[in-house]
Amino acid sequence: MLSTAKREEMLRMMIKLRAFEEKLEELYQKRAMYGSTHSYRGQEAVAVGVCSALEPRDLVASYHRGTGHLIAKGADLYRLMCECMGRLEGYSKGRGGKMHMGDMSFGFLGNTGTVGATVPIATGAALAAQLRGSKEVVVSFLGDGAMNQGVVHEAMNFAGIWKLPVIYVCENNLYAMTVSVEKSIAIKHVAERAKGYGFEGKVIDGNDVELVYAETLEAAEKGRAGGGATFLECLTYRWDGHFGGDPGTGYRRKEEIEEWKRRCPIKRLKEKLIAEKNLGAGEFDMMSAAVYSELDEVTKRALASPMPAREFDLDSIYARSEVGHG
Amino acid sequence: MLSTAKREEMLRMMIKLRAFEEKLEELYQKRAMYGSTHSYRGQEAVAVGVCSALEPRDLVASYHRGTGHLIAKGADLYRLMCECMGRLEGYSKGRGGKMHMGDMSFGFLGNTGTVGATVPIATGAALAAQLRGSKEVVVSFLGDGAMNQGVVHEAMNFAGIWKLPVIYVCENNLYAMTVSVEKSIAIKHVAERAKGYGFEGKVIDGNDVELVYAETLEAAEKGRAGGGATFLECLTYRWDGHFGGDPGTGYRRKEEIEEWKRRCPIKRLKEKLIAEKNLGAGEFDMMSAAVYSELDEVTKRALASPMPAREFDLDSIYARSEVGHG
Amino acid sequence: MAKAEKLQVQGEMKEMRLQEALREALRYEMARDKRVFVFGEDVALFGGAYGVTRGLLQEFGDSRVRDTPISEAGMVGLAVGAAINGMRPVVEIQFCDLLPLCMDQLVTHAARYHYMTGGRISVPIVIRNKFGTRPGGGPSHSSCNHGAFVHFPGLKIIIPTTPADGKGLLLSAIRDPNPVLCFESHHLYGVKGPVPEGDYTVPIGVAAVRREGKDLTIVTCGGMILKADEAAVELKSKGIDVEIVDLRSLAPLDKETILKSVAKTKRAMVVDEGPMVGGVTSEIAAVIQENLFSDLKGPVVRVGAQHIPPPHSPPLVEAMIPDVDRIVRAALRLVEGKKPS
Amino acid sequence: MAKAEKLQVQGEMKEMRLQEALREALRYEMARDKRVFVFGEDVALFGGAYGVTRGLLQEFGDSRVRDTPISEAGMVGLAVGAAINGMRPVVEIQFCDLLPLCMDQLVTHAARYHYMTGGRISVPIVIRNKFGTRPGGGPSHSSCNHGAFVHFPGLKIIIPTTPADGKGLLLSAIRDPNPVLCFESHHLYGVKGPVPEGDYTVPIGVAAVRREGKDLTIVTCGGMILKADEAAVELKSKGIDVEIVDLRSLAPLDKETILKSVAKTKRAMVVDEGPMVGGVTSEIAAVIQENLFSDLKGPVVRVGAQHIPPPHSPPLVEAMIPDVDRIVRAALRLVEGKKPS
Ligand SMILES: Cc1ncc(C[n+]2csc(CCOP(=O)(O)OP(=O)(O)O)c2C)c(N)n1
Ligand SMILES: Cc1ncc(C[n+]2csc(CCOP(=O)(O)OP(=O)(O)O)c2C)c(N)n1
Ligand SMILES: [Mg+2]
Ligand SMILES: [Mg+2]
Repeated sequence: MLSTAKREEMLRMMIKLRAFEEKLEELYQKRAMYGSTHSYRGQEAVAVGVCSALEPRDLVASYHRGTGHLIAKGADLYRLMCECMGRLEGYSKGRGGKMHMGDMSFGFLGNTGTVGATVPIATGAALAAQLRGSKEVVVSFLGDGAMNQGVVHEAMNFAGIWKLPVIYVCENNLYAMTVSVEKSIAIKHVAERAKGYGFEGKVIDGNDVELVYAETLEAAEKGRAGGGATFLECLTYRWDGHFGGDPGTGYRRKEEIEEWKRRCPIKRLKEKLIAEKNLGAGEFDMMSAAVYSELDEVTKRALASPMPAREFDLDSIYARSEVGHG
Repeated sequence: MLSTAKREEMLRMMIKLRAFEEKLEELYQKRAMYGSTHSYRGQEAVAVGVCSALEPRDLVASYHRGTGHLIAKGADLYRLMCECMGRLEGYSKGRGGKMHMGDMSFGFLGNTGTVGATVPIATGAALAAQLRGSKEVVVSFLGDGAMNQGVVHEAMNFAGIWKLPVIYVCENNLYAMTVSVEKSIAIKHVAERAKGYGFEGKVIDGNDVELVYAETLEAAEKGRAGGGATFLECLTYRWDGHFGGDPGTGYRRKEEIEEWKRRCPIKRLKEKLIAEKNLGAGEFDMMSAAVYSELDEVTKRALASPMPAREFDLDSIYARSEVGHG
Repeated sequence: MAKAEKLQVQGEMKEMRLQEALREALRYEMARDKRVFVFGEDVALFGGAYGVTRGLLQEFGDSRVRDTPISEAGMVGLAVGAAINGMRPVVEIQFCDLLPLCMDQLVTHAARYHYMTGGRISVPIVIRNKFGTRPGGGPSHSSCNHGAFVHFPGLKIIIPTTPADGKGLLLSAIRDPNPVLCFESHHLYGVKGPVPEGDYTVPIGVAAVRREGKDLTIVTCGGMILKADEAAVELKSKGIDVEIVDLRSLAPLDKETILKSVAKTKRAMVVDEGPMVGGVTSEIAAVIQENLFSDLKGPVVRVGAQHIPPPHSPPLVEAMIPDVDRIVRAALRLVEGKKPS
Repeated sequence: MAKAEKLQVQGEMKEMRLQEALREALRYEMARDKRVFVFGEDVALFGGAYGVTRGLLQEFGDSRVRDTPISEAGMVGLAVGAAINGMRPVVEIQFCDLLPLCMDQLVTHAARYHYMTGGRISVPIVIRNKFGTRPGGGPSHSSCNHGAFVHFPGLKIIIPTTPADGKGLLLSAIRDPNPVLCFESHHLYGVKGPVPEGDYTVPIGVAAVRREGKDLTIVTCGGMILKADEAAVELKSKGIDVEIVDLRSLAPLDKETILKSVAKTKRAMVVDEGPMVGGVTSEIAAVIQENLFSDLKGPVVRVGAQHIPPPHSPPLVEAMIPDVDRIVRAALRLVEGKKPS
């Protein structure tokens, strides 16, 4: 079983993810961030369970609902917040916004607003690891909606034939924007498709952070040992609308939302730790308060930070070449 | 069981397919046709078994190795031959060549040189049938290589969720150009993938024309009755190289080729009919001779037919609009 | 707009937004022609990411108004097949940044089918999508790639600006026997204008002169019409009389209207929200100088987006896409006869 | 070529075809840099559809030389990921008609990664492909779509013509920290020329003056260099002295060399095998007239492919793509100062 310390760390991380979304929503309402939010509330156990099981050298690729993966993998909250606000000190200098970031210093291969597009990229990063014989594994986060993108299919086939060290973590939150998974996939569990690529697909409770952790660890060990890819379908739910401004109720029943809120991954771990007497209710509140105040602090700094200049830089599209010509 | 007449018709059709490829190869050597050949020799039972089971209103979509599907679905040999030779009286007026044709008058949705690209097109034609409530079914021929194209995955998912009357006939001839199916797919049978889209996938002997016929008939009836899509993986083999000029031996063992030639679909049906005393050896030879001489005839006419003029016609890119503006 | 094009209709008019006018076209044609159906991500239950298809599900049912999985290439491919088999599909692609996903089906298949089958088959599909660069959109959600499609023979391309054109062009597009790409500007969805009721079409391939003037022609399309118009007002106050040509269609391109205007004003500027390099501004500049070289009093000036991906942060977006000031300054330089610096 | 560019090297030279020169670059760099690897359909066992990768499997083994399934988008996506994680992938796409299949990965991801991550990540990949229109190729196998990619910021685009450039540009491309699209002409694969041995690079973004002349500049790229050169010889006999600029790179575009040449000759023609509309010829015409308007003695003339898909039948192909005669006639019209009809 996982140590109490590790589990507390995961609990704290889940709170951080949630607090970040709440802060972002607040800023969105105040028009202090640009673009849309894509709240990760409700799905925290996936990002945190997965990333807690990874080593620092391991890599992740993410998607539009990427704030959770970023933070869980180790993104700096200030830089992340700056990016959401289009500030110069953001990860992408304000160019990308929260859907377009990448930083290998903490193993973040990138995210993008094009559903499914990072799945082959994650797979290619795993190919690099295999070619080099370095032992990192790569996690490719994707939504249920991404399962019907062609390039995702192509990428998973590559992972199968070349036995690449990649873990596809499909966060099945039952909807792609407003379209339910039943409307867009004719089988009960998309994990079934992994078989067609020659690797294992598992369906797990994505709100159980300890389970997600354990499954990721196993898949990562398998990948590192040359056993190839794994597909984990994590059943979960987003509490909020698809994007800021969407109440999320036009296409989902209230009862369904309430039901899933009862399965809150944070509450679940918290109650378990309390029941085990490994955590006091007061301790939880303190932990939570600390996270929220850290975020207030970060937000304040980000709000005071500079915007980029109103100028374009043609050179910014190319990395500088170091090739000399003799 | 199928009537003798029907089986003789299928036999004659298989001979026709083969004779066409042989004639084309001859013309290719003489540089009287343009572009490459993609010989269908060895796979005749698939096109013929499938198309014999279809009704005239049913549709098929094809791919680069499309001559067999065209003829089996009812293409006029002269127009087809003209097109291969880039003649004005070809199906596409010499614009398309043998990989780019389409004619709804005999239910041919089209083929293309882009592997996999007609699979969604076939699927969309099935959607039209469903929307209209007309009862045609659509066959989408594809190679094993096409199974790893993204858009094929997307199309099959559509067929699954919308229960479209389409039959995917995958001609698994073990190679995509020079790459063997084992190198590009990590499972034994691609038919397995159909499950992931919510419909049935079967693996059948693609050199048994009667079996192909029977399976197609069943799948077509299911489709017509609203039962949705079927995937048929037909195991077969191309005798020749991938294209004209490729001996086909650089990446395939001689023994493998010989082994498959022994499983010749034409020989198989011929010998069966003879063993049943439903066909005399002399009759077969006559049948064959008639087909070959028809082809000689057609070729002669095509060779004497006009080339298109050396001019371009800008209007040719658009169908004429009948919209009036009030 | 300072001087709206006079609508060539007698019937009733209704004031509405572009978004609603597009919906009107869909409703009108779906009621009239059973072959027309609509599909795309979130178009049914949700009514489309920008509300254009709102209410269609209720009115026409879930067979003709379908939500789809996230499969852009598949969607376009299915549309091609359905069209070949007799239907008139209208597909919504949520934003133009997703068009590269269905590029093969668009440019090699939908666009070439008619030609490559010797005219035996045609592909009457409409692919609607939103375009436009704005703060917060960022590199995968706010491109303007309409210019790229001009290079591929066989597509028709429309870009409505006024609500009336929205209805009239979209109606023409659905009835057209060819594949039509409809670019709908983020900046114009909410702009209101009078729209004729009933059967109202605007021909594809015909530009509109939105403002008449004698000193300089500004050729533009989409959301930039707003900036061009503002610039024209400002230039007027400086004594420069601008004529504005709204392309409305990029393919076929209405060279006649463009050349007629420039032959009169003898000075031309092309303003576009997409990247200048290899885009609409280059094509039109090339055509104008090729045809009117000796009439021109100065080079055809291009004012387009800088050659960077669409950024997220407001000041970066502002620096990237043309604004009134850039247009005005370029016009002044041109009219004063100086070479643009 | 009438007057081959002088190679700026001291070392040994070897006569070889473009095809072999490209292979030389791959071999050289694979031997030097363990990060370089090659994959694509039929590149390993078969040695590539055009033989460019022949022998690499035997020399470097099946880990670094990989046959792939038919998954163009996936291939480019994997290359992007492998590059981000430290490798230097070289991908072969069998022909440029397949580039639309990987368009999203190319133009939205590979091309924008560097910009959109604030420069934190770069994507050193090379995507090689064949292009060229010829009889028998037909609408899905013989396009020239190089012009379309110019519109998308973040890509580099090279088009080698001589074998020496084939080696030198491809070597530069592999070493470049950015995504590079390498268009290899069907018409030039078999053409021989001297190629420097050893570490020989040609900078990306620098055009070459292939022939000097004073009356007219022809700007061109790829296979059309052969036609332009023939035309120049014919024009010479008619007393017209042509300068030929071989672009070599489309992005970045070497405006300096182009403008310098046209500033001298005062007449410009752009010849391209791709469709004129919205393509290379338009971009370069726009740039030239914008910068040299008052120096020009006539319009910048475009000679490109007609706006149809590449056809199958020989006479149709001949009518579609530029030939020596079309170039010569356009040149005569231009020099005689008449407006092109
Ligand atoms: C390729 C593509 N198609 C459509 C969209 C518009 N879109 C953005 S998010 C989304 C739904 C994604 O669903 P899913 O993959 O399940 O992720 P979730 O939002 O549920 O986390 C859609 C359709 C897009 N961004 N990219
Ligand atoms: C999308 C695409 N990629 C690559 C090619 C080049 N190519 C032509 S045929 C072929 C192999 C196709 O294999 P398969 O689908 O099994 O059909 P077969 O040739 O075996 O009948 C390849 C790679 C192509 N035409 N289209
Ligand atoms: Mg989802
Ligand atoms: Mg095959």
